[in-house]
Parts: sequence; C-alpha cells; structure tokens
Amino acid sequence: MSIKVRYFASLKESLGRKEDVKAYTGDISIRELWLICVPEMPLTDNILAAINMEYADPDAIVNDGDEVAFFPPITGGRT
Amino acid sequence: MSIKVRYFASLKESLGRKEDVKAYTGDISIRELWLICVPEMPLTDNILAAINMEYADPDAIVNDGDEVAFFPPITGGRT
Amino acid sequence: MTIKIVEQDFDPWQEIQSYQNAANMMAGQYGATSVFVGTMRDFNECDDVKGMTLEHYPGMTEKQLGQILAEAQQRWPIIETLVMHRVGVLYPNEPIVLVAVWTSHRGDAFDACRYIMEALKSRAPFWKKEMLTSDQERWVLKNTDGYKRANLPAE
Amino acid sequence: MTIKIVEQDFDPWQEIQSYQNAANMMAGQYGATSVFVGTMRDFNECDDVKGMTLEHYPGMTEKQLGQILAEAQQRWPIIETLVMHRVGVLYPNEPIVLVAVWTSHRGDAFDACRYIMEALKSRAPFWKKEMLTSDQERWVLKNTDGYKRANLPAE
Repeated sequence: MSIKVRYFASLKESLGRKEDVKAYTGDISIRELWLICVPEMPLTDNILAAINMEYADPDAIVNDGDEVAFFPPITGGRT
Repeated sequence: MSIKVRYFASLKESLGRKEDVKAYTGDISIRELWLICVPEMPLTDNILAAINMEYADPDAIVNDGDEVAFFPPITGGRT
Repeated sequence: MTIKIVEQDFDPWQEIQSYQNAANMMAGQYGATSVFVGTMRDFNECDDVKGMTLEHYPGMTEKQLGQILAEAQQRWPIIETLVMHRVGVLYPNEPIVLVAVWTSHRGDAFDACRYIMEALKSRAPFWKKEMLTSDQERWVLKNTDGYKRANLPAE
Repeated sequence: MTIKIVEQDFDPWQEIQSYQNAANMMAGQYGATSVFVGTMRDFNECDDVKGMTLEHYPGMTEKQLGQILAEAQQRWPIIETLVMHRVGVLYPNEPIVLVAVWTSHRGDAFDACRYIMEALKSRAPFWKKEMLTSDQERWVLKNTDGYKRANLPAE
C-alpha cells in the first residue's frame, strides 16, 4: 500500500508541491519519512507533523495507509 | 436646608415608604441619620448606604443638601 | 463607551451589531471582541420562576457603571465598550445584562469584559425580585462570586 | 455543539442569534453566554494589511476543534457551544473566528470560552498569509499568548 504525505502553507510553497505518495516499505518514523520526501531540507522544530490528523512527534511511527502532514506553526484565530 | 433619604428594594417595602426628608441640623453620620429616620430597626451589615450615589461607611458624614440612600445587598447582572 | 439602562426586552446580538456598525468604532482597528450576556432562567434555587422585577437606583446606576468603565479603560487598552442592563418586569429567556468590549488583542478583551461584569455585580445598584410559578414573590438576597466555579443549583 | 468552517464573510452576531433561537438551545435553561470574536485588522507589525488568505487542513481542523470542545465540555458544565472560523480570502473588518459558549453560570462561560479560544490558537491547523498594501505577501509566523497582556504593536 502507501503513505500519503501532505504539505501546507509556507512549506507547501517552498516545496512547490502539496503532496507526495510513498510506497509503504515497512514502519518508519516521521523523521525518516521526511528524509525520504524532503532530503534537501532539515526537519527543524519549526515544522510540525501530524499522523492521521493528530499531532505527532518526529519519532512517532508511520503505518501503512496513514496520512502524514507537515506544516509550519499554526496561526489561526485572531490577535 | 435638608437631607433627602431614599430607600430601595426590600428595605423600601419593609418601611412602607421610599423616602424621608430631614431638616439639616448640623453634620451627622450615616449611622446617626439612620437612627433618626428608622429608629425601629438596627442598621445591620445587610444594609448598604450611599451619599450622593457613592457608597459610604456608617461613619461617613452627611452634609447639607446631600442625598443619602439605604438599600439591601445588590443583585444585578446574572448568575 | 456607552451605558444603557433599558425598560424593554432587547436583542443583545442586534444591539452589538448596531453598535459595532456605528461610525465611532474605527473599523479595521479592533481585532478582538469579548461579550458577556446574562439571561433570565426559568428556575433558581430549585423553584420555578415565571418572572422577575428588576429595581435600580436611577442616577447611581449610571454613576457606578461609568466609574467601572473608566477603571477598565485605565487598566486595559480598550477601544470601545457597551454595557446594557434591563430594569422593570422580565420573563424567562430575556437578557438581563450585556457587556461588550472591543480591543486590539484578545487577552485584554477577555480580561476587561470579565472585570466589568464582576464589578457591575458588586457595585451597580440593581435588585431582583422573583415571581414564582406559585405566585409568591421573593427578593433575591445576594449575588455569587463569578470567579468561583458554581457547583450549587443556587444562582 | 457546532463547528463551522466558512469560506464566505459572516456576521457573528447574526450567527449567534440564529443559533440561540434554534430549538436545541433549551430556552430558559442557560443563564450565561460568553462570546469571543476575532476580527481582521488593517494593520499588523506596523505594516498596512489590505487582505489575508487563511489556509487550513480540512478534516484535521474539524477533528482538533471537536477534541477541544469535548475537553471543554468535560471541564465545565456547558449547555451549548458554537465555533466558527473563516478560511479563504479575507478583508479588514471581517470576522476570522467566533467562539460562543452557553452555560448556567457566568464563571463557567468565561472560562470555557477562553479555554476554547486559546486551544484553537495552539492546535487548530490554520495558516494566515497577509497581503500588504505594497502588494507584498507574507506568511504570519506565529501566534501570541492570549493570557499575557499585549504591549507590542505586533499581533
């Protein structure tokens, strides 16, 4: 199967794409998935991650069929 | 001149009147004014006083022309 | 900064809408609005309440509320404030009090709105008399502390 | 308990009015309503802002907001909650976010409304991009702490 990786906001703009789909080749961490998808950029503290729409640590494990998202700090609400 | 004394809410109902007007015969305290106006009832902590629409202690001095008010604890707003 | 003592039922949301659309609001300047509305419930202290009379001390009410709003404006950078309070005969589900505060930042709006509401309850001369469904009448004896969590069925 | 993500400008006061008039509100049961509305200002960090694009993560937004409201309902005796948040292109003076909480007692309403608002800002996946009057665009980098008093002109 596969893992869907989504990018949002300024990260999406920097990368020039909104998603990647990676073939599942065994459990990997968020950090490892980032390395595969975005090798040109380090995974800094300024990039948040979610697995299946729940916030996840870089060490969290991604399973087959999961939706992973990477995005910058959120800025909703007002003032 | 004179001092106007006003009563509100349950106190007004207990007394059966909404105001008294007393001839001014020199400075007196709120406590003394109460004694003159409502000799039948003690001035308990449950009765608040105001002079010219500002909260006042029982020892505050009432001057000629002042409007004094006595009333029970306030219950405005909601919940 | 506006204080209204009203004798008729009012729609708090419409009042805020009108007030906000008024010219003095400086469109584009405020970023945060905090509102509190207190509404009459149909029960209190376990008895059914079918109506309420709100008495006040005309003149002193406005004076005390004016002082409260002036204090709030000194403590927080407030752009606008609207305070409304009903008097007269009220029925369940009718609004009793409205406090609305417009500021630039949300912390100030929340803090100032709550401050005004608590100060109103402790200093503005209003008195409530409840009419029960049994047709008995009774004066409400005291207010609660709005910073403590309410665990009692009492007001 | 309702969460709405909306792409068009909305009138927060009319939304509250409609929601409150809806049957599920249990007229006569609630005594306190606390509301926060965040509105777009026409300046931020000293630059003039003429518009803003709000991006979000559809699905995760609703999931996170749902969890926040569930937490609030566990902590406070909440009767009803309405949360609305704009996405898409916004202009100054348009509302961005609305949080409304109906409870029996005012302390609960204030506390729950503020909790939801702060949790929303720290957990709901929204991102703002400002369009300046100079036609430059920039992403807003981070949110402020709503419990601290704001002394800076920055957001």
